[in-house]
Formats: sequence, C-alpha cells, structure tokens
Amino acid sequence: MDWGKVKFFLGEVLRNFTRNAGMQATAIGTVAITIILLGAFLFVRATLAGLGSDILNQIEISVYFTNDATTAQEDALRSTLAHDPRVATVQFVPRKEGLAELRARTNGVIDTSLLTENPLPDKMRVRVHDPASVPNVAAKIRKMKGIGNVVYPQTVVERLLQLGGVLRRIGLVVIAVFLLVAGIIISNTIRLTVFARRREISIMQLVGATHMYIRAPFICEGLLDGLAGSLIAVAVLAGARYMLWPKLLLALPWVQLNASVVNGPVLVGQLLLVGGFIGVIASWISVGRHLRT
Amino acid sequence: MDWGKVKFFLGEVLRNFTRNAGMQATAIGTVAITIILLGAFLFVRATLAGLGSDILNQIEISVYFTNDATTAQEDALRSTLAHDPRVATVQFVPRKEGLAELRARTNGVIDTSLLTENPLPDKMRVRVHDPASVPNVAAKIRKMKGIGNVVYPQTVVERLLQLGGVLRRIGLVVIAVFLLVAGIIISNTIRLTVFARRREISIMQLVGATHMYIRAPFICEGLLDGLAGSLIAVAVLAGARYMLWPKLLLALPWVQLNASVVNGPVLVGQLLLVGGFIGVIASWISVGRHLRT
Amino acid sequence: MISIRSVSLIYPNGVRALDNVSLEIGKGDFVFLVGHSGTGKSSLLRLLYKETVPTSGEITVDGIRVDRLKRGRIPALRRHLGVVFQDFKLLAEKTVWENVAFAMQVTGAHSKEIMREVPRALDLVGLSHKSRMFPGELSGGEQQRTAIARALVNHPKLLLCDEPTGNLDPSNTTEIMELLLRINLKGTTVVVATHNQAVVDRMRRRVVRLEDGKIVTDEERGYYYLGLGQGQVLSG
Amino acid sequence: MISIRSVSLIYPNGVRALDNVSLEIGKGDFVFLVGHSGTGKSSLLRLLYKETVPTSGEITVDGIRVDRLKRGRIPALRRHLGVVFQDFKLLAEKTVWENVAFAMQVTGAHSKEIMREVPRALDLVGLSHKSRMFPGELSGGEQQRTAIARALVNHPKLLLCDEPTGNLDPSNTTEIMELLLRINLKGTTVVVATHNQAVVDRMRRRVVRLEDGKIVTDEERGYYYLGLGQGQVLSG
Ligand SMILES: Nc1ncnc2c1ncn2[C@@H]1O[C@H](COP(=O)(O)OP(=O)(O)OP(=O)(O)O)[C@@H](O)[C@H]1O
Ligand SMILES: Nc1ncnc2c1ncn2[C@@H]1O[C@H](COP(=O)(O)OP(=O)(O)OP(=O)(O)O)[C@@H](O)[C@H]1O
Ligand SMILES: [Mg+2]
Ligand SMILES: [Mg+2]
Repeated sequence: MDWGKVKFFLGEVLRNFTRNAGMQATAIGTVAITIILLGAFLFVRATLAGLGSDILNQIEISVYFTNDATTAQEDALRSTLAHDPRVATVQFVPRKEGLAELRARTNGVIDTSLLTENPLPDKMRVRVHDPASVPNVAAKIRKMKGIGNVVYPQTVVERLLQLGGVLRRIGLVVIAVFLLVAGIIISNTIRLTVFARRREISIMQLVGATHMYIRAPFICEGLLDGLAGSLIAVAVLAGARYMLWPKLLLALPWVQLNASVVNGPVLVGQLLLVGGFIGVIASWISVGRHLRT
Repeated sequence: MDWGKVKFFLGEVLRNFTRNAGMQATAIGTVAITIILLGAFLFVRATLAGLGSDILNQIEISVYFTNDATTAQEDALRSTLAHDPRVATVQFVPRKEGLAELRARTNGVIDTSLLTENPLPDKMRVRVHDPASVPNVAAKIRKMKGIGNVVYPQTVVERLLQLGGVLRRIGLVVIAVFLLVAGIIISNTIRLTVFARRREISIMQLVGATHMYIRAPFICEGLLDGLAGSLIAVAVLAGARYMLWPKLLLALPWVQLNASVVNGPVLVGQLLLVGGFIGVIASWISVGRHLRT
Repeated sequence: MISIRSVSLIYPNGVRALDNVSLEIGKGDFVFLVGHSGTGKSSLLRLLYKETVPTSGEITVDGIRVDRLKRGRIPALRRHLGVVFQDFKLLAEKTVWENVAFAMQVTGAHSKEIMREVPRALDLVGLSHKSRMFPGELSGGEQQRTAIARALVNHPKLLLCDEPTGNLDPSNTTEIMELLLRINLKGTTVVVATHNQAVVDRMRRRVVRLEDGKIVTDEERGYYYLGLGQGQVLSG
Repeated sequence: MISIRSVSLIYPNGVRALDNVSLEIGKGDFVFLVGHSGTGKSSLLRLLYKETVPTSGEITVDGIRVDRLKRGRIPALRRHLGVVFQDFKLLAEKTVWENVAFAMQVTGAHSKEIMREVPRALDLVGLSHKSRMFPGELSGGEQQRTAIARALVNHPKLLLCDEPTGNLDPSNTTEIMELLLRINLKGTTVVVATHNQAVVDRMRRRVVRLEDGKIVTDEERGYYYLGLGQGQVLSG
C-alpha cells in the first residue's frame, strides 16, 4: 500500500474543494435547499398522515340491540368482539345513559320531561384498529342475534377512506416528483461545476490520465457536495422542527399532532443518502460527458 | 440609430445562447423545474383554500324557539335576519319535521311510536356568508324574544377558523420560503454558468469593455434563461392541470373542488415575471462578482 | 507618452517583479524590452494598462496617471491602447472576425466603420481567409496574428506587444515587425517585449534591458545582447 | 519509432491540415519540424498522441497502430510519450510542483519516486524556486519551462515538443536545447516543431520541412531555410 498515494488523493480532493470554494459553496447551497424542500415535504406528509389516521381512529360503530335482546345475546356479542383481532375497544351503554347522552348532545333541546318512556334501546360502542375494517365489522355484527340497528358514519368513513387513498397516491407521486426534482437540480448544479472545469479535464486526458483517474476526485467532490448540502439541510430541518413544533402545538392545541410519526434518524439517513448518491451519480455522468474526446 | 449595433447585440446574445447550448439547457431546465414546484404549490394552496372555505360555508346555526314562542316572534326573527347583511339563508323547520329529521338522523333508532308527545320545539336554520361571523350572529339571535336555544358547532367553527388562520400564516411563510428557494436555486444556476465563462469576462475587460457592455449580453441571457424556463414550467403546469383535474374530480366526486379559484393568466404572468426577474438579477450580480479586477 | 517613476511591484505571493524602475518613452518611440524569462517585462507592460497596480511609484500614460486611475475609467484607458498579450487572450466563443471586431465595438464604433476596419486588420496579418474560424481551430501562429490584428484595429496611440512573434516563423515575424514599423512611422508609440534576438539585432532600435526587475541598460540603437550583434554571440 | 504512411487530415471545418504525409523517424532520432505558421506541424504532432485522428493513412508509434488504437488504450499511449504543448496546457488549479507530479501520478508511480523525480525535473528547467506557485503566477517563459519539465519527468521514450522555446530568451533556449540533446543522447527520440531559426541552424540536425500540409524536404543535417545557413539569409 502506497500511503503517499492515498494521502495525495485525499489532499487532491480537499485542494479542489477549497480552491473552488465559491463554486462549491454554490453547489452545496443548492443541494441543501433542495434537500430542505424534500425533507420538509416528507415531514409534513408524515404528520398529515398521522393526523388523518387519528381522525379515522376516532370513528365508532354504534350497535343498538333490539328491545327484546337478552343479556346472553349481549354477552355473546361482547365475547365475539373481544376475540375479533380487528376490534380495539367495546363499550356498553345502557338505554338510560343513552337518553342522557342524547339530551346532552342536543344541548338540552329535547325536553326529556315530556317523554313518558325511554325511546332508546341498549347500545354498544365499538372501535376498530383499522378504519378500513369498519364496514366488515359492522356487517358481521348485523348477522348476530338480538341486534337491531348497526350504525356508523358510513359516508364519512367512505369519504375519508377515499380521500386517504387519493392523498396517499398523490403523496407518492409528489414524493417521486420531488426526488426527481431534487435529483435534477442537484445534478444540474454539479454538472455546471464540472462544466466550468472542462478545460482541466481535457488537459488531464492529454497528459495520459485514465477516465477513472480523472473521475475519482470529481466523484469524491460530488459526494462531498451532496453530503455537505444534506447535512446543512438536516441541521436546518432539525432546527425548524424544534423551533416551530411547540408553536404549532400551541396554535392548534386540539389537533392531535404526533411528532413521533416521523422517524428522525431514518429520515436523516435517507436525506444524506439521497444527497450523496445524487452527487456521485451527477459528477460521474457529467465528467463522462467531457471525457468523450 | 446604428442598426448594425442593435443587430450585432441581438446576434451576440443569440450566439452566446446557442454556442453554450448544453449549459443553457441545464440552466433553463433548472429554472423550469423550480418554477413548476412554485406554481404547483401556489395552485394547491389556492385549491385547498377554496375547499376550506367551502366546508366552512356549510356550517349552520340552529335556532330553537321556546315552546311558547308566538308566530309574531318567529316572523320578527325572520325579518331581522333577512335584513342582516351577514346572513345568507334562513330556513324554518316546524317541530313535526324536526322529529322526522331526528328520526332519520338516528337511522330509526329512536322509536317515535313510543313518544306520546313531540319533545322538539320549532327550529330555524341560519347560514351566514362569512363563517367568522357565526358567533356574532348567534349572539344577536339569542338576545331576541321567544328564542330557546341557539346552537352551532361551536368548537368546530372555532377550530376551523383557528386552523384556517394557522394554515394561512403557514402558507404565506411557505410561499416566501418557496420564492426564496426558487430565487436561490435559479440564481445559483446562472451564477455557475457565468462562472464557467469567467475567463471570457476578464478578457473582455482587458480589451477595454465597460462593465455595462460586458453585463448586457449576460443579463439578456439570464432573462432568456428565466423566461424560457418559466414558459416551459407554465406549459407543464397547464398540461398537468388539464390532465389531472378531471381525474381528481372523478376520484373525489363529493369534494367541491373549484378550479376557478386559481386565476390562470395572472399566475402565468407571475411565474414568468419571477423567472425573468431572478434571471436578470442573478446574472447581474454574478457578472459583477467577476468584474472586480 | 509613457513616464514610469520609481515603480516597484510586489505580487501578493511576495515575488518582487519590478524594483524601483524608472523609464520615459516619448511619443512615436519604438522600444524593445528585453531580458531573461521572469525578469518583469510582462509585469511592466501590465502596469501600463492597469491589469496590475504598482506597489509604489508613479505611472503616466498619455497624460493619465494610471496608478491613480479610478476603476470606472480603466476601460477608457484600455480602449486607447492596443495590447498583444503573451498568451493571446482570445475569446474562445467568438470567431476571429468577432474577436477583432470586439475591440472596436467596445469603443462604440459605428458598425460601418467596423465592417471596414476589421477586414483590413485581418488582411494586414494575413488572416482574411480564417476570419470565420474560432481560436480553437487555429494554429498557434494564427492565434498570435489574430491577437495582433485585434491590437491594431483601433489605430491606438500606444501599442504594447508582449512577445508578439513567439509562435511565428521568421518570414511571418519579419512581416509583423515591418507592420509594426509602419504603424510606428504613422506616429504610434510601440513597445515590444521580446526574446527574438534576430529581430532586435536587425532593427537596431532603442533597447531597454531588464534584469531581476531592474532596468540595467537603455540604449538608443541597441542589440539584444549588451553591445554585441548576433553574429558575434553565435560565433563565441 | 514513428512511422507515418500517407496520412491526410481534414478537420471538421474543412481545413486540410495534412495532405498525404509519409515520414519515418527511427529510435533515438532528433528531428526538427519546420514550416510556416499554419502549415500542419502541430497537427502532425497531435496525430502521434491521438488528440486528433487522421482522415486516412496509417500511424505507428513505438509499435502501436495509433490510428486504430481503442479509446481505452489512449491513456497508456500518452503516458509513454512526453509532450510539450504549444499552449502549455498547464492545470490552472495545480501548482508547478503538482502539475509536474501529475504526469507521474497518472502512470501509477510510487510516491517516493515522485518525490525524487519532480524536483529533479524542475531543477533541469531552472524552476525549483517556483514549485509552489500556480501557473497564473508565472511569467510566460516559466510556464513554458513547467510544461517542459512535465514532459520530461517520466523519462519518456518519445518526446514531442511543439514550439518549446517560443517564450524563452536565447540563453534559456540554449539551455533547454542542450537538455533535449542530452536526453536524446540517452536514447529518447525527440521531435521538435520550431520557428527558431538560430536553434535549427546551430544544431544541424535532421530537418523535416512542411509546406501547406505536405512534407517538401527532409534533410539529414539541414538548416532552417532550404540549404542556407542563418547568416546568408540575414545578409540577403
Ligand atoms: N500574477 C502573478 N502573481 C505572482 N507572481 C507573478 C505573477 N505574474 C508574474 N509573476 C512573477 O513575477 C516575475 C516577473 O514576471 P513577468 O511575467 O513580468 O516576467 P517576463 O519578463 O514577462 O518573463 P517571460 O519572458 O518569461 O514572459 C516572475 O518571477 C513571475 O513568477
Ligand atoms: N482544431 C482545429 N480545427 C480546425 N482547423 C484546425 C484546427 N487546428 C488547426 N487547424 C487548422 O489546420 C491548419 C494547420 O494547423 P497547425 O496547428 O497544425 O499549424 P502549425 O504548423 O502548428 O502552425 P503554427 O506554427 O502557427 O503553430 C491551420 O490552417 C489551422 O487553421
Ligand atoms: Mg512575459
Ligand atoms: Mg503549431
């Protein structure tokens, strides 16, 4: 092993990097900004997805028993649901409580003193893990004995599921577009930095340098540009996250914003990877362009 | 007027443009992509804002009369509301209909045959133009005679208004950030194209060209880069708009997506302006950097 | 025309290129600047069109205090000089014609004038047939002649030539030197930094000799080597 | 060493730079390439290290059919040649030392060897004291000598010099030509394209004369001008 060579190569990369400081700064800045956009978008998307599933998770199925339902039938339903892996929670609401609830819900508009008899049946509230299984669970309950009406906000569930699906698809497309955009912008930037040094490349060739030999420092440079840009981006995103998050929580206290939906280290890793990868690919291709002599 | 000079200047700009075709293509591509992002964001924002106000506009105030309210009192409310400019529509719901509605709403769970008497009062449904005025209108109604309960989804209104405010502020910040980002990316790109020709600039200076003389073609080039990029972006955005919009309407038929919230020509103008302006400024500054000899 | 008074030049890297140089060149003079490689000839010329500024001393060119000249006035100075740069400094993205025309355009010359003068200048250096080519498509000597044409085209009052014949064959060299002489006879001051012994010895003009950044001799009708004609050195 | 058989070269812009040229240069030869500006000297050299490819004809260098050489094999060819380019072609972002070292690094030389050979080459051209400077901080002649040092450092079997003394003063020129002679005596084949009449006439080596892309004469002990020593032309 010729350590002199290694030392030289690293020195070479570092020298190129510092001697073209202005150009490198421009490239790194562009990478950083692009990655910030990408990261911010991924973050917002994850947060919104978390928010959406929170809303959906609050959807419940109301199961009304017939007036002649037996306790055995009610217990049967309860145990069936307890064994159903899709079901999260089950809550029994006796008819009396139901009336109180109705009254409270209509804000005292219904004058219960006018009622000679309770018009409500017993009721069971069922929540499921995955909102998508609401219709199936409801259908299963309907088939059991002693069950009168099984109600859930059908259109709401359908629409939210539909909306979720559309948004998920749009989200994927936008991520793909964003990655593409980030890729194009970063690679354009690095291509221009290589272009600015096309004369150097052609001289190196004339002196007898192989394509690999010429490429190596440029590729390391691309990698450094990409990583440095991504690191800056990650720092800015992290800063924004810790500065703005509390403000957002304060502004919208009732929204169940869940920061943990975003896996920080993984996202950081992904962003660094994207930056470095694009840097390498871009310089590889751009140098190649100028090697065709 | 020396037309030869004008012809020469235009020829100069065109020649520079075509002789550095690869570099120009890179710059234009970057501008286009940045402007597409910006345009897409502005478009989505406008659409979401439209959607949000649609939802808010559907909020209604339920006014329940006392059981002993007179027809005169009911008419008084009606005429008061008719003269209130904030109010959009007023609908009277007699207690009988109210019961039918309640029954329908609870999906027949309430066994109305068990009711000896209708527990519901007469009701009036009020919609306003600006959701923000809901609380004030409600308070005004409460002060009138013969009114029992005035109900509106208070928390929903409050939260939506709050959310709208926060989103509007976030939107403004994001627009500012986006403009900045677009500006930085475009100007970085153009700066690099100028950097690639720093030797040319210094030679021009040595031959005795004034700063303005050197700048002029570069600035025109920046303008062309900016405008060409923006034009491509506008074309892509328009294409996407007419391709994707019907699909979205089909996927979410119940969402009141309103395309007209986006003023096409104005947006196109703004995007072209942004592109061209940044191109000019960026090349102005970048050339200046290399003129300091 | 040119008055240099106790000028010293120390480059940012610490190299002392000129050391207390004083030189007077009159209107219409023809002066050779000779000296070893790296002795400060190009640096001296560079001071005259303010590519570099002196560390100390005064420089006057055509009545203008160049060392004190404000940045905004530099283009005007340069437009009245013709400079043949040692490394040509041609614009790679312009053709030969455009490169020469450029020097006129910056002066705000009328396009008719440009159409007349550019072909004439190219003809003088024998490059009319290459006017549509780019510098990258020219031989070394052709590039050098393009640079000469560009310096001439404006009929400057002062012509600075830095090694203008380094890439030219002897017959071309003779033509170019005769061209410079003719221009000089019309009243243009000409300063030529050169290593071409044959040219200097044949023309017997004023020779300013630099050594290590100092002017060591200044002869009215000098040779390339101090007091010696070419033949003598060759036989020695 | 070099065998050129009926080679023609027409550039993309239509210029016929070489017209059915045939030339044999043996191992250890020392050859001057002379001719007017734009006559095809640089083009001929460029063919030998495959910067340009001939339109027709065969070129063999050191047993390698250069005209047929695959692109991937070109670096290996160039590493065994030393080339002094007419426009130097120095890497602006590397110091003098790094520029010279670069030519060794691309051959995969051990760093110890590099540390030994680079200073030696710089010393030969008299540039040891400028090794840490960048090309932009050098005088024209210093740049040229850097280019010469880079071409020498690998001890190439074939040395191609395109106008290697255009920016050097006579004493420097003599030194460099003596250096080339010494290298030649050690067995290196040397081809020098030059306009320097004094050098050619003094050294009396093989002179290949080009005119309009054709070889017109090829003399064993020639002068710069056909059959004439320098003095004769000067007096003529
Ligand atoms: N831009 C610069 N920065 C630093 N040092 C420089 C610069 N230009 C020239 N030098 C140094 O100044 C000295 C004089 O250089 P100059 O170019 O004036 O020499 P010259 O007489 O023109 O030589 P040549 O005949 O080789 O062209 C040299 O030692 C050179 O290395
Ligand atoms: N890359 C190129 N593209 C097109 N034409 C070229 C190119 N290089 C050289 N030429 C033309 O080919 C001819 C020969 O050029 P070449 O450089 O070989 O001349 P040369 O003998 O080296 O001249 P000089 O002594 O001036 O350097 C010239 O007419 C030149 O204009
Ligand atoms: Mg010089
Ligand atoms: Mg040549």
